[in-house]
Amino acid sequence: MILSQLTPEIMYSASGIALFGIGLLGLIIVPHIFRKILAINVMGVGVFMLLVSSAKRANLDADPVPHAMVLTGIVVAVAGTALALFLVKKIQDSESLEKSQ
Amino acid sequence: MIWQSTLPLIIVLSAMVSGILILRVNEHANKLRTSLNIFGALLCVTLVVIMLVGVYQGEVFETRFTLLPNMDLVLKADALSLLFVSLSAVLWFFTTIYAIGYLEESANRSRFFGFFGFCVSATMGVALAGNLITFLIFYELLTLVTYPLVMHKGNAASMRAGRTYLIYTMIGGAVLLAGVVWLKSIAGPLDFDATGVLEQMPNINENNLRIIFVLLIAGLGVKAALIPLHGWLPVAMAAPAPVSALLHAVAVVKAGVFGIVRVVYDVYGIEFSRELGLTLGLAIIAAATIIYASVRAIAQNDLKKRLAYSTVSQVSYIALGTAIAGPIATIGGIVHLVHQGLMKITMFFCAGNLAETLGINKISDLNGAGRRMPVTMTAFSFAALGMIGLPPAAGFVSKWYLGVGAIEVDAYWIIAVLAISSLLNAIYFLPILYAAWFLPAKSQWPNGESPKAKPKGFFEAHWMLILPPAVTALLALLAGVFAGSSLSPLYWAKFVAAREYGSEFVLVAQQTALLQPALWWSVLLPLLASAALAIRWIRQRCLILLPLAAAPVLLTSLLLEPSGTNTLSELFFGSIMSMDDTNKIFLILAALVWFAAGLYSVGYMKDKANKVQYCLFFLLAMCGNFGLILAQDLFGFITFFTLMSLSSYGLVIHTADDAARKAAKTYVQWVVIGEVILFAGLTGLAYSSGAISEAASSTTQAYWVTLFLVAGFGVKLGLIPFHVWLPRAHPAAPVPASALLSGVMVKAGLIGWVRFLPLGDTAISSIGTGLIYLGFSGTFLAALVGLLQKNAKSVLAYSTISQMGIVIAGVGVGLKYPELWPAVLPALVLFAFHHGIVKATLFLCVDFIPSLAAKRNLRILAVICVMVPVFAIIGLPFSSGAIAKSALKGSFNELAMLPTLLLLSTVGTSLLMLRFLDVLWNSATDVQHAKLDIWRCVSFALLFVSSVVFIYVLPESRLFWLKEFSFSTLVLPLLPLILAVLLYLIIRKTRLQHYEIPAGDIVVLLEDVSARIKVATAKLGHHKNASNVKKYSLGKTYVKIKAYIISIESENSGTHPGAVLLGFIFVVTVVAYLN
Amino acid sequence: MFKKIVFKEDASNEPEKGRLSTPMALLCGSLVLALCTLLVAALISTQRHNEGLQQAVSSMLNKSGVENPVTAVLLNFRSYDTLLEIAVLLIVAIVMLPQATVSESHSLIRVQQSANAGIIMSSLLRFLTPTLIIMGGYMLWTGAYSPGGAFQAGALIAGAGILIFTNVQYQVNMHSFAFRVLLSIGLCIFILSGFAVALQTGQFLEYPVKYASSIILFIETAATVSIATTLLLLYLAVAGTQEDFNHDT
Amino acid sequence: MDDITALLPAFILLPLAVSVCCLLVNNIRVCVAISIISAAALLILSASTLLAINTYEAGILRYAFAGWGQPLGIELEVSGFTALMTALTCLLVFVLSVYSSVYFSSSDKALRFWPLWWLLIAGLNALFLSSDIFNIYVAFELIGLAAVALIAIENSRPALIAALRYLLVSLLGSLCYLLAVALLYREYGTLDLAQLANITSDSASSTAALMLITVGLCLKTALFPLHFWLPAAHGGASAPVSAVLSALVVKGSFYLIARFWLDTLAPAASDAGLIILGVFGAGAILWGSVHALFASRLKVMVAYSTVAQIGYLFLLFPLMVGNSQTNAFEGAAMGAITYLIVAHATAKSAMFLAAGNIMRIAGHDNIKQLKGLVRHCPLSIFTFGIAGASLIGLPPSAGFIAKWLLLSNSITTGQWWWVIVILSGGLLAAAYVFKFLNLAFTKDDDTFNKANIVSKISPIMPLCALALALLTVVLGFNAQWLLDVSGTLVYETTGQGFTGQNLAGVAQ
Repeated sequence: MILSQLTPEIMYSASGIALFGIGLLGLIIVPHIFRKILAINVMGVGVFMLLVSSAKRANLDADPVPHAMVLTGIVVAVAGTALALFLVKKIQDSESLEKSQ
Repeated sequence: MIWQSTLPLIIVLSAMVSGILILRVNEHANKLRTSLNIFGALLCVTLVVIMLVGVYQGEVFETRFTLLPNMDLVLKADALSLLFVSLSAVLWFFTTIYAIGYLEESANRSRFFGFFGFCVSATMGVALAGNLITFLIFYELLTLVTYPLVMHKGNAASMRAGRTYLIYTMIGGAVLLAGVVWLKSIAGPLDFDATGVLEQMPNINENNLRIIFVLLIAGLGVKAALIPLHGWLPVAMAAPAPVSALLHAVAVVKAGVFGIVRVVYDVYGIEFSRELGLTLGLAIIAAATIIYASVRAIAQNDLKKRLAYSTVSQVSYIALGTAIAGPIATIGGIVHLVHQGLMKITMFFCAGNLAETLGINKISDLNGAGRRMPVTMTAFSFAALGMIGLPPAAGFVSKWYLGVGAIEVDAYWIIAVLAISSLLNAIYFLPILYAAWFLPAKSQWPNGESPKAKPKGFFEAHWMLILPPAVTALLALLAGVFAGSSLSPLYWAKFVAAREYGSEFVLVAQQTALLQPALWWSVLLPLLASAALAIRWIRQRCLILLPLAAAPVLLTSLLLEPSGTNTLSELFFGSIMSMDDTNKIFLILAALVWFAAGLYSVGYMKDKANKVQYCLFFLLAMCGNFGLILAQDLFGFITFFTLMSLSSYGLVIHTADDAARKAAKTYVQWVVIGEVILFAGLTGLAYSSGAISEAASSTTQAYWVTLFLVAGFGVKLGLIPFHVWLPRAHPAAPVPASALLSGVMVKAGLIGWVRFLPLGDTAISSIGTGLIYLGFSGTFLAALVGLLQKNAKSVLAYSTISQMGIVIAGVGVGLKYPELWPAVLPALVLFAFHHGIVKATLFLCVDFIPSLAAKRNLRILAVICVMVPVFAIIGLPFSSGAIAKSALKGSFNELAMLPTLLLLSTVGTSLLMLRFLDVLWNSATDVQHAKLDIWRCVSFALLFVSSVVFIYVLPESRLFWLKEFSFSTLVLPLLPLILAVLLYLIIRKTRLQHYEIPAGDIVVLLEDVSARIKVATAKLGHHKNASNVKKYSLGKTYVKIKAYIISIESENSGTHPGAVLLGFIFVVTVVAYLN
Repeated sequence: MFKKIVFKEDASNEPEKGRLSTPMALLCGSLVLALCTLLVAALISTQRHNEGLQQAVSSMLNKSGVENPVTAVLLNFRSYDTLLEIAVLLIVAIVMLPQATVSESHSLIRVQQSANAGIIMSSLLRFLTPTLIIMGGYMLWTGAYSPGGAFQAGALIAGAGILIFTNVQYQVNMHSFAFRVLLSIGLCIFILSGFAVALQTGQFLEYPVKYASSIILFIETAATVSIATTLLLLYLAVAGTQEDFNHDT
Repeated sequence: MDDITALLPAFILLPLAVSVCCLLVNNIRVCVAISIISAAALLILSASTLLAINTYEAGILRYAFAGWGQPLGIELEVSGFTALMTALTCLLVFVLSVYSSVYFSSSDKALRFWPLWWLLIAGLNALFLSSDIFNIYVAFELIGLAAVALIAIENSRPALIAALRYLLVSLLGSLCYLLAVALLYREYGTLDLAQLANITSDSASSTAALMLITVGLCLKTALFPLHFWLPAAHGGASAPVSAVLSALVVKGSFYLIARFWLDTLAPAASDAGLIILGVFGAGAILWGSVHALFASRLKVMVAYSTVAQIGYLFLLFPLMVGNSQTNAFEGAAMGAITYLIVAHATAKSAMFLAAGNIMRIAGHDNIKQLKGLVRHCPLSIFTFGIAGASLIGLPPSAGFIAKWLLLSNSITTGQWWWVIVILSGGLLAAAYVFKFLNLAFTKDDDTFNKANIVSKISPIMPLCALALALLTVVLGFNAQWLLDVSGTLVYETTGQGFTGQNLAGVAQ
């Protein structure tokens, strides 16, 4: 009965959620900053996957709105990632600057 | 009208705006700031006056705007708020002036005055708040704006003070907030209404209301400093003096207690509160606070701290008045709001002056400050006496109404509380006054200034520091003296109470006044004369004032027909003076003796020190004496009575040697005890006579009231065992003063009895019997003790006790057999008259006879001069004594034992007189005496002649003239004398005459006991560092009190509180018994 | 969770630093697992009663000016989202702009003749750059009909830019006014066009159907430029090869 | 009246345009001039919107971007509440812009500040006005990144780390939210808030979405125990940034939590959940206040105070249990919270500005080293005091009214235990506010004297702070008006529906 509900859509969605979970776990337990940033991206990918998978409905064309959302989301995620990386770089710079002094 | 809806707001804003402006003034722009300050304060006062006038004309002032749905900000002028607003405005004005002077040259003045303005603004808001929410808003605002003032100095102590203050007030505020919100959610907008708003509400759970009440009172109790929430107040003393003054007198403390008043009356409604059983709890807390704080105050050596605890105690009077839940007590509580403000602000001003000018912070440094800063200390003294509750100062008015109010609702225990608290007040204030006025200054003031140095300016300090306390002290006095006036706080308080209970209580008895200005003048003259002492020119000739002030009264008393009354409704509670047959005789006696003593003083005091001080007290006592004879109303009587008693303190202590100090201490202790007992008695009397201010010896007098009256006046009259002060005090005074004390002042007790006991109406057999026993025991015991005295004046003092014993017994008869009273009264009056003149003459003899005898050719004259009054006292035929005694005997005739006892007492009297002559003779031959002068001679002659002749002038005596000359009338009276001579000769042969009982008999015993206690305590080792102990525990406080008392005693080798304690215990037991 | 963040890259030297203890990690793991399970369960149990917006989009597609429904959503139906998205990018760009120096030259690109580029790099550059730019242009244009659009185009062109400017021969002058114009032109044009069409149609960003396709293309072009510039800036700022950048920070 | 509706996009577009202009001109004075003029314009616009909003029948204005309307397009929606929030934003922006014009005038940071500042404002307005859940996500990112960027311009290492941490939290929160958006869209096929509100059910998916939204947004709002990032971030930023972060940014996410719980996803919300939120709120009040009390730096103290104040906001939820109003943003509790938001926003920004002034003068904000400060910057201390009074809830201030309403609600709904929390929170607030004031007033053994003054400040700075502080006082007198315009006002009937008996019942 459960199997009967495991439509491809659900499978994709569940995978998205799994990715989200993995990212979340990584964000929590991994101390290294780059991995944290990566983990956030993994979470993002998970969400995007859920969105995309939900775009497809039975006997209809794909819904373009989730796709558009994903595209917007990606740009925003890029911006966030870039900002995070930039901050890390500045922090490291200031650290090395302190050490050199 | 736009005014009516904005004026309250404008009043609140006026203070705030001036605060804001001042905050922005440059620190160095002194003139600008000062003018802004004064302008702001004046503006505020003006606006308040406008509002007052408006309210008188029946206009309603209310500012209202909506804050939230169902929640308005209301500022409204009702009777209660006007009272508080006026107080705040006026006191702000004076405090501003004071603060300008006080903070000269100090830092951050702009900030200080800015917040000062805010503080007043918040207080105005509290006062004008028209509902509980508005009240809460301004109440919390007040916390906030006083905080920078409390820690203005910025040192560690003020930081601590600020913190403590905040902790208390913030928590209190939170609790209050909870209560208000809860109540609001139950009962809606909570607009103040004269009869409460909750009673009409349906469906309200009473238990919830009780809980809310507790929350509200707990919140308000923090600022009102009810125990156990009072902890911040003493600590907050770290603030500058003007701030303390404002905190204590007007702003913070008052806001709290004002809130309690509002909650109880205007929110819950007094009837409803009582139904809920809330008032009793409040009353108990208030009473506990009153007592506890007073006890703590005793232990403080820091002047401001002592005042702080006094505030804690005094403010609870207001809460108590509220909680007693009767109309009269309400008046008392509300009026105390104003009175306490006036008095306490004065005291803080004065404390500030002392600290600022001389660096005095400790009470132990206060010695002699009175001479250096007379205006300040006078103001302080007035305020302190008022606080103790001595009439006619404002504090008495409050206590009076509280006491009567308590009786009204049968809460007798409150009388005990009031009495105990008054005693404690006396214990902690009187030593301050004593030290300041009567102790010599130490080698230098705490700030290093020498006591010899003159003040720099014209005044003892900056005029801005002197003026405010002087004015506020004066206001406090006037508030009491003119309590009946329509401008007085009392009038307003009645107005408020009428609002709460209905109008029947406001009515001031309007008597038709038949003017007898001479009566007023007789009282006013001595008073004016004492005021004239302020003029230097008169000061140099002060002694002559004494007879001059008494002479017109003598004329009046002789010439005026005993008729007519004088009513002055503004004075006191509507004062009445009148002269009738009885008090005419007393007035003649008093006027005569005062006149003679005044004359005598001119000669006697000529070369002595402190003439001005002597004159001042002499004149004040004279005023009191005349006043009490003439006054027909309770308040007037007790006022003059107190005035006389206290001024006599100055006479007793006048020589300021050890004996005099010791005597004066005993004297003042007993005066205070007497006053306290009287207070209790008179309040009861006032209540039972149905009118608060009128004197009427009511037929329905309660038993305990009679008992208290008997005891209270008995103190003055030397009723044993209350007589102990008498043999100490009378001899200690200068001779003319002794004559007065023994001659006329003791009679005040008799006058009191005659006026206030239900004599002739009801038989109170037990008390009557008791009095007869006590009277005659006094007569004989005093004779015995007197026999063992070595000082002529002491012998005379004991003789006075002995003679007064007869009077006491006479009154006892009157009490026991009302039907005899019409006969007894004239006899007693005659006896008193005779004794007054003759005893005064005898006291003058003590000084006069030795001087006279110094000249050989006048020795015979001297012997005659002394023998005639002696015979008169013994009652030999033709003398005034014979007439008086026969009158008494006649009136006692129907009673088996009494005439016999009377006869026996003659033996005692004779023995005493023999002893007197003996002692006098020795001293006359021993000592060199001053030369005679014309004044003394005239004075003595006057009295001498009067003592022989005057009694024949009185129409009352005509009945008892010796009409038939027979053996029984001429020789029999000599028998006791002969018996006495024989006895005396025997005594002289025995060793008995080497014994001596120190004057004051029982008191000496008590002193001994307490000395032992002292030793025991000392052994315990507690008292050594007692003054350093700062922990607050009751046990330690007791030790501190003990140690403090001991320290005072060791300094002055003075009297002992044992007597006070005894009185204390006595009052407590009596009250407990009555309940 | 973020109390201990390791910033150093050589974290392997101190493996324990900042790492959660094993039990805690296990706890977190099980919690996350539980969360995921719940979410999946919720997904399964939920009935989808709706058809989404697919119908709405396709019915309005002819009025949108483009044929690709995704582009229609991005630049017409939900163009406001995209506007904000470009604003988000601008934030990052502003953060990464180097601080202004005193000598601000006006030229956008500096060419350093003396620098010798590697042979592979320079030849790669010659081939790849034009290709990338053309592909970018195509992406931009084709977005109207099939998958593609401003972001994809911008990414490609940014790649070209990276190729150019990692080579030391060319340096982009980030202080120049032109560079800031490039960064912000997307947002500028977006707002201005939105405002301009509002004058015509009354609603902000409501294109007249007739001109919709060209306006979208116009906006997309501007957006492409900004996205490309921003991505380039991101790369340069984070990778930090540009000399002056390092000096400034 | 339609002209107002037509002008609604200006709330977002004008800030964006100003931001671009500031970026392009690259000149501080021009930036300042443009900014202040635009801020004034926004203020006027928001005020007129606020005043106009109640003249509309439904009390709601909607504006469809690109003319499509929901569900296809994105709409702006203005209700009384959001109009008030926008007006509050614009007001604070105006004052803070004036302040910043002086604060940053001497620094290169200014060139970076102004464009970011306006982007942040655009994000805030977009958030408050948006009616589309995905658009809200983008607005969140706009706010989050701009806020991080603004913190990062401080350029010190602690500020950078705080910014990074804030960024991670913000991204995490956003992703949780986005996941919830995905779930909601998947289930209901629409993104419009108003439309969603009509069709949501209590399905498992909706509950999961609500849970995710709550966690994600509580992270952003910094509800205890998810507040760990806030003190460093708010304490490390420059004064105007701290002010806007504490005053507005956290309120944005709170607004959405409230919106989802009480309106959009109300069918999925359970009473237990509402109460749990309240419990966390209570935890925040106590925890935040205690930490503020022990903070050693002034700005950190103020930041912790924000944590506590956020806790008060969450008391809304238990008080709304059993709320019978049809509109979620009506009711006495909502009125209280509205007031609290406004009160806290003005007071807290005043406080941060005052702290900024102090930092400028002293060069640091180590509380222990500031003894005796009051002589050197009395106005700032005064401001701090007034703002502190509002935070404590002393009258007459907006804080008092807010607290009054909260207490009153707690009692009328029979939840008296919140009374204890609220009052102890107020007392703790008093403790930390006066702890600082006490030190500032200390005269003996002062650790701060003339020699310690680092720089003088322009008089405009303390005046701005004072203006905000006075605003809290003024707002304390206009409560009814504010509640009227925010549309949360419901006239309660006194004494009915609640009697002592049912309170006693609750107590048992």
